Amino acid sequence: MHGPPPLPPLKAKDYKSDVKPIWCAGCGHFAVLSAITKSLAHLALPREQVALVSGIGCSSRLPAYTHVYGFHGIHGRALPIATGLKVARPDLTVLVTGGDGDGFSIGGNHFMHACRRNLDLTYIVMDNEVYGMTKGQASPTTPPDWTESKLTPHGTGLPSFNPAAIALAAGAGFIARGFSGDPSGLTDLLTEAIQYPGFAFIHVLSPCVTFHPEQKAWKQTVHEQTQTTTADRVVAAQRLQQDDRMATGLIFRSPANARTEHAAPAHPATLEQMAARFLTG
Amino acid sequence: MHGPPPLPPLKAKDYKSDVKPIWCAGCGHFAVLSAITKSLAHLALPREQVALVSGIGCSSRLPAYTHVYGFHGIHGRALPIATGLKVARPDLTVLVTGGDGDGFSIGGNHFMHACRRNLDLTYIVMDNEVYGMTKGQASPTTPPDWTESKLTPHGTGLPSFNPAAIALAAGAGFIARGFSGDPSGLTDLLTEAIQYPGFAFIHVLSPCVTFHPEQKAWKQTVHEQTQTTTADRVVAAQRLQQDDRMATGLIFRSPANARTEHAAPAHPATLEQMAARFLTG
Amino acid sequence: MDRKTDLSETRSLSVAIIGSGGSGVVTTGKILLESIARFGLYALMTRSSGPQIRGGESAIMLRVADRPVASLDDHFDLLLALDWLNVDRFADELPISTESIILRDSDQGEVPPRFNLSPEQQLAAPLSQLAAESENGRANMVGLGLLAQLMGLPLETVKETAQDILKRKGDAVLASSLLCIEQGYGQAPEKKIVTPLTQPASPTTRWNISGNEASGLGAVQGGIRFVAAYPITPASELLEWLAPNLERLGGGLVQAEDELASVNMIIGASFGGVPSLTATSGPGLSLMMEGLGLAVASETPVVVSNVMRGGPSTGIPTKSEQSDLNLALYGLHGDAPHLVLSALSIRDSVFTTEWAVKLAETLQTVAIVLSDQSQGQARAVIDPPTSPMLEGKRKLAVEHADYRRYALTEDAVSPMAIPGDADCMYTADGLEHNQLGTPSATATDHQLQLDKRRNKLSGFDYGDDWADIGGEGDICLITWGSASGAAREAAERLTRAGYPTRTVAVRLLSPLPIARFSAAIEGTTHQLVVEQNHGAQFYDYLNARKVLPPTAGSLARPGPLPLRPQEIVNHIMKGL
Amino acid sequence: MDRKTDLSETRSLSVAIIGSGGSGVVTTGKILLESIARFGLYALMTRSSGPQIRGGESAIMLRVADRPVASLDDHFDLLLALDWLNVDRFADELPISTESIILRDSDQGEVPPRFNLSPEQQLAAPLSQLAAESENGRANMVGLGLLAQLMGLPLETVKETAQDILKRKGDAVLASSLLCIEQGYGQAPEKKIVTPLTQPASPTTRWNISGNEASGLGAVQGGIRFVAAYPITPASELLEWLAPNLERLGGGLVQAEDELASVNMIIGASFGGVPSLTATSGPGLSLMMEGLGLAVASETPVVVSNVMRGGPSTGIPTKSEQSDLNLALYGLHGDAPHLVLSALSIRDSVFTTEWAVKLAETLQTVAIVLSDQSQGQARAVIDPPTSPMLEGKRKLAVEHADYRRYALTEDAVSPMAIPGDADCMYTADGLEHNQLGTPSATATDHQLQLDKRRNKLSGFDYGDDWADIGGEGDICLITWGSASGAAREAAERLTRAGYPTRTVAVRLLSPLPIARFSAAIEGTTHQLVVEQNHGAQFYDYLNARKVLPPTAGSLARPGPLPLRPQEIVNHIMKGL
Ligand SMILES: Cc1ncc(C[n+]2csc(CCOP(=O)(O)OP(=O)(O)O)c2C)c(N)n1
Ligand SMILES: Cc1ncc(C[n+]2csc(CCOP(=O)(O)OP(=O)(O)O)c2C)c(N)n1
Ligand code: SF4
Ligand code: SF4
Ligand SMILES: [Mg+2]
Ligand SMILES: [Mg+2]
Repeated sequence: MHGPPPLPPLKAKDYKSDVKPIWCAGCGHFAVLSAITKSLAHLALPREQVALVSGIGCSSRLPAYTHVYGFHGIHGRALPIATGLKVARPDLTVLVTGGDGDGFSIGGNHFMHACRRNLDLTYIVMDNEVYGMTKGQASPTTPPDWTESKLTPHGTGLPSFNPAAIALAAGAGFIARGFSGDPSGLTDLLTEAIQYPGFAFIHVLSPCVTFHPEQKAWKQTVHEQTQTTTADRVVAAQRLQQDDRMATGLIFRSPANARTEHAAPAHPATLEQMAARFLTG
Repeated sequence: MHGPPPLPPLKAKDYKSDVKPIWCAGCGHFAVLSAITKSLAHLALPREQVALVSGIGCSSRLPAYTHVYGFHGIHGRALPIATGLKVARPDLTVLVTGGDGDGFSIGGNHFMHACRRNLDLTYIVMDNEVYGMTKGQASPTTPPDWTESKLTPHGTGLPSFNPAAIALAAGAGFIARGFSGDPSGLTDLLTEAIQYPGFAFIHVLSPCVTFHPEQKAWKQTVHEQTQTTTADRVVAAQRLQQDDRMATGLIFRSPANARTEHAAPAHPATLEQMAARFLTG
Repeated sequence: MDRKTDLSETRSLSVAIIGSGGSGVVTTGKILLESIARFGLYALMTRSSGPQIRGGESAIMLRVADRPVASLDDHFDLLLALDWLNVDRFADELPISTESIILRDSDQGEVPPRFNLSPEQQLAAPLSQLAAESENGRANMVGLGLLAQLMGLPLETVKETAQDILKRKGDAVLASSLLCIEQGYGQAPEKKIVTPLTQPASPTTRWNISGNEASGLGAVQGGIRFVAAYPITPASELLEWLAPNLERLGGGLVQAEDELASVNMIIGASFGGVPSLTATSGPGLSLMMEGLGLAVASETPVVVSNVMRGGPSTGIPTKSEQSDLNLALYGLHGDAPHLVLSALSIRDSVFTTEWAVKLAETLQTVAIVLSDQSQGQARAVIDPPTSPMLEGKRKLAVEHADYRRYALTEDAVSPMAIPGDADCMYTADGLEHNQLGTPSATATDHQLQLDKRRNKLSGFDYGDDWADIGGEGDICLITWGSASGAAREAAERLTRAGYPTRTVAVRLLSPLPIARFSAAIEGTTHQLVVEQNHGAQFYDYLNARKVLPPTAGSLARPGPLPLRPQEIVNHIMKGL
Repeated sequence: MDRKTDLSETRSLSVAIIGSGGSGVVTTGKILLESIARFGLYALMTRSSGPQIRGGESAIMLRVADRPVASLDDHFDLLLALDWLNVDRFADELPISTESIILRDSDQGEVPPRFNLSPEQQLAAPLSQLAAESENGRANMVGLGLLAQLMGLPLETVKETAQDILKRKGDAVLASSLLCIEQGYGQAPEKKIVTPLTQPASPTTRWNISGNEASGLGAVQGGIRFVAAYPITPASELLEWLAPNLERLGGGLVQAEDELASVNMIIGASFGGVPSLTATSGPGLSLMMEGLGLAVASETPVVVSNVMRGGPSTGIPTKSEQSDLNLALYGLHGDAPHLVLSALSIRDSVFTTEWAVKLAETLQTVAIVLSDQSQGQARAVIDPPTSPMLEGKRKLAVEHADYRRYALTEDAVSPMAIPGDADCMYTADGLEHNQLGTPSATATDHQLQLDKRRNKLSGFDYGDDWADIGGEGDICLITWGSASGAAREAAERLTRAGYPTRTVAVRLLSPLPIARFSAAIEGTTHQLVVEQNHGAQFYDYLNARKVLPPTAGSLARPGPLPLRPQEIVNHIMKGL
């Protein structure tokens, strides 16, 4: 039998849309966009089988710049949207993107519960330690002594939120850290995360050159993690308490499998049978 | 000089109101109410200087049963109410009570951020691993294989939420576990928590005899922790990953001090001075 | 005016049973209701309980008739008190007339003076004593037998029903229960104290269903296969019905961490092509409004079943009120047109919920269905419900070249692509966008998309299902939701008393079909808007829509007590 | 009708400046605005920018007059283009007439054809070339000098202003800026292209303030000492002003994790006795509704300043619209009466916010103040604002025996105890309660407390501040919020054209003082409700309140473009 000739494999650019990003020149989010499209191309995922869900923020604009299905939702609710989508459509590869404000401040509860729910989602947070979109306020990951925002003129005075430690405590099975300044490392992490059969969290250091110009120095300070990936929650918990939050790599990977929200029904019924149960007598 | 004769010291019952609890006979929350009033009496706190804030749930009904200031708020928002109150009125002793649903499900984000914000609050969660008030649905702490709720007829299938581990990862400085079946131990923990100058989280195992009658057996399974309190986050993180969630005692206590939201202004100004800044020229 | 003389409508019998927690009030009611159904009559049964979670007192109120019952009556004919614990809490809900009879257990003390009954209205029976005669015997079963006898239900029917309902309790319990029923049945007083029920000549098929179950059935019949929700009174039973039934249909329910999550989960699932719903009550609906705005703006169909309770804030969670109307109509920021429907009865909860799902899918928008505690948690014996004619499927993307998700079309509904379709990738967005879905802040795109989102709803032909209209006359009762039952009965009473009255019970609240509404009230000279809330929310809404004559009146009364027909009749008569 | 002939009102001059990111548009505008203020005139300056966070293009629009300016004009007289990057994005916002003049940098290409200008309307000046002559010289400063010259502003005033504003940039930058200004100033074209501004005889005290700053000042003047909030465009500057200023007053601001937290934090602080406020925009307000219901039910005073943007959903965050009115009025579940106010101008933001705080405190309820992007993020040179007369303090508990937090009193406001008061311990509750605050589900308590919460608002005498009413005539423009400026100007034009027109700009939207409203529109024969949204939300609301004659018309137009006076004039003229 002769079918149509096989299509040429998709390249990374085939996963990009022609919408021009609103991002500032030099923004870390550009490299994350590239890494995502590279990873999708590498995995040769059919574009129509991929969905990218996001919240609101500079980082959350990402879906519109891709050529897969996308949902640019509301601030902080990307994970619930993705959860509903994945439960309803387990056949899709669902990626979730957003920022540190979106994911750890307003969206913090969903972050914890998504880790716990362990659906097969890949959650990519572009952490720039600031609310970029709203012009530079402190986020949960902002260092305590950052005084550039008029809302917190003396700094927040609060220890930075530790996303990886929270993810672990909440039960995530795949926890990694990437850096937009290392796009090929990030692409590899993403590829592994997408393949991981469960909730995969990737904390991506992605500088905001506009409100945190000093983050350009991350090029120097970010480094690969010295320890190898652990599968032991106790070890991971201990390490994450000592973590400098600048070490990239796959921190924790549990062999646990993803939960499937609903399998084939054990007791299928038709609508008529359902209605008949209300008959009297 | 002769003042009025000193008032007799307040007893625990003086901190109780005469509103009759709606709780089921045998509910664990009764003992928590007693422990709180005992602890307040022990600390001889003036009643009018104490405020008890709660959300919604059986456990959250507690404030009305006390004779201090109280705020029975809305589901999941006790901590924000308490946060506003404490920042505005640092002179008050502010206690927050609620359930596992209120605190870890709908209120989970505030829980994390309150731990991080480290105001001088005492947060008492009465964990019965169920939504009592709404007649028995699974909460985040419900065991994965509990099939009594029609909403999750096969059990949630999810690992139980580990509140103490989350509190630690989120930055809490005081983490303890109490048991309503051990009211005197609980009273001691509460007393120490109230005195702790920062955010103190007490996870109280408090059986729901109606929807979890098997929790009556906690009398047998709950035990004192075998290790002594640690002040080391790394040690605590490790222990909490191995924790059986039945061990009572003060798990972690950091020497860190509470944050004061705002001290005396460095540059005081009057309203007139403020207005004058808008003058042109 | 006394209805018994002027408006007599005596073909119904109202019975209440009260008792403390554990006295078995609810089981008794359940058996009684099903017995009545098997006997061939219709009935409505509501339930009330105290603030305790368990072990508190409770009451059931039941009204039987030879035609569908949509509202409680003004008074009880018969009240069975298993005991008097905290009866004060219920007294308001148990209106007693000079013809009411109270039956009490002789071991449980006198009828409290607050009922103010004449001696002839009081009857004592040795319920506990008789129960004690059989092992495991229970006074409620003796009471059930006695009630059944008084009401004229055949002993066999009650026993068979009890057998079916109690069989899972084991043989011993069952046997002693049947014995107790028999004993109670034998306790008939000398003279008939109420007119016994008569069996209809040819009993037809009946359903025994609660309003929440009916909403659940309507949802799955409409095509709902995914539900995400967070428990809340009085909507939880709707979810409890849906969870196993969705599973049987190959769908599923996720218990979310909160309502912010649940509403966004259903948006995600619907984006994935699966019709989706959530159920909640006031506090939860408040939390969902931002998400619903996203569904409106991104044109993702979703349905919310909101089972109302007393408000504001936590309010009175276990009691009914129709006070979330404002929120449902207006509670989204920006200009966000969407559908709001109201279920007009327990039976109508099937139809309306099914219709809401189909409309939401057809119009790619949000539909909020308002029900309330008084019908959600009540049960009724009804005729089998009907279904709307609308096919109610989404318009899917078909022409693929140059796919525009938010294309301007004649009916303003744009073909929707579902992930998996290789030619139509797009990004759904809550930012204002152009036809492609790309964010746009231009005045033109904003105006076009605002127009589109409005026009697809306002231009649709909803047909005649927008309201249930009955009766002819000068007087017109305009109502919605659960208030419709009492209004319809009031209209009948008025009509019988020589004041012909029409009822317009509005199912489609928004967008209100203006021309049809005007036609429906045309020719009436006195209009009264009837609703159960404090702020006259529906009345204000109708005025906002400019469909009421300036003389139209408002009868708005908050919960927790149900609206009763005579209250409406009296209000009308006062105004005449 | 051409306003220049029929309705001429030419005492104002409208100037726009556009350019790409980094071209210095905003700084230029800032110096120009303050120069005008020092010259003794009034002005309004709005700002627009593209979707980019930084580096995108931006525009400022400025209108100068010898009396307060509350609205942009219909066209620009003078437009200075530093370059043409993405000018299409702004073109809609830059209406050009046959009399408009465009000034361009000769190095930056021709005026794009879409402006469709005659050659005489175009002027080129060598801005970049002149700038290049001095080290660090910048074209925008040359442009500023040129503009100042054309507008008739004294060089010295502009230079002094520039000095004050640029001094923190260092001496070098400052010196070259001043040089550039001078060079631009010397580039006067042969003939006068606009009528130069004239300096008033005796310039009086003026303020230069943005709407968001004005709201902040009003808040602290009203007594606000605690704020919790979550950043959101276009409300963030309000918070940024409040944070340091609250601190100076001994209060504080907490940046919350989300809006659910922020609204509940202010409830807690207010319960503690400290007047509290949050600020947000549509999406945030949606999330706050459940918390606001708690404040209503527990009678805890709080204020929300909602700075509206384009909706629905995320909508158009950087552009203005008046479309959150429905949500503000109706967005709470249950019957939850509360206050809704609108700030009628930048200047009025001080008064209205202060009044809102005082009313919320006096009435122990929620006050939502609606402002919007067009006034929040705009700046104006204004007369010093005024303050409401109301003292605006909470009624505190004084008689201590048998304290009842929710006591029924004559004015329905109950004395509130503040923690620390040893005789008045109580528990605030969002559950329905009796006078003591103990949860109660009885019909009586519910009715009494619902009545109380309504009556305390409806029975209060709000005095004459409920609206700004101006003019006499047959025609009446009824409006609210930022639309008031354009409406007032339209009324003046109509009046001058021989169609005397009144304006009623409503400050207190809810509860609407019905009798006063009726008196305000009495005697007018044509009413038009003017607002900037798609759904005619205010018009519907007034109809719901039954205060409009059936013939009243609606002019409702969504954002993002500002309402302009002539649009309103034309609408009226068409209908006459
Ligand atoms: C409910 C709601 N609150 C606030 C906002 C305003 N807002 C938009 S994006 C954002 C923060 C974005 O920060 P982050 O998620 O870190 O993304 P970044 O821009 O830094 O990439 C905020 C607060 C909003 N859109 N919705
Ligand atoms: C916004 C909102 N959603 C849901 C509810 C319903 N509700 C009331 S209490 C409760 C759970 C209570 O569980 P928990 O906090 O564990 O307290 P418990 O009753 O077990 O002591 C829920 C879901 C509500 N009141 N408000
Ligand atoms: S503001 Fe920061 S995060 Fe946003 S686009 Fe610019 S550099 Fe990136
Ligand atoms: S339902 Fe459970 S938690 Fe609630 S009062 Fe009863 S025993 Fe306690
Ligand atoms: Mg960020
Ligand atoms: Mg619980």
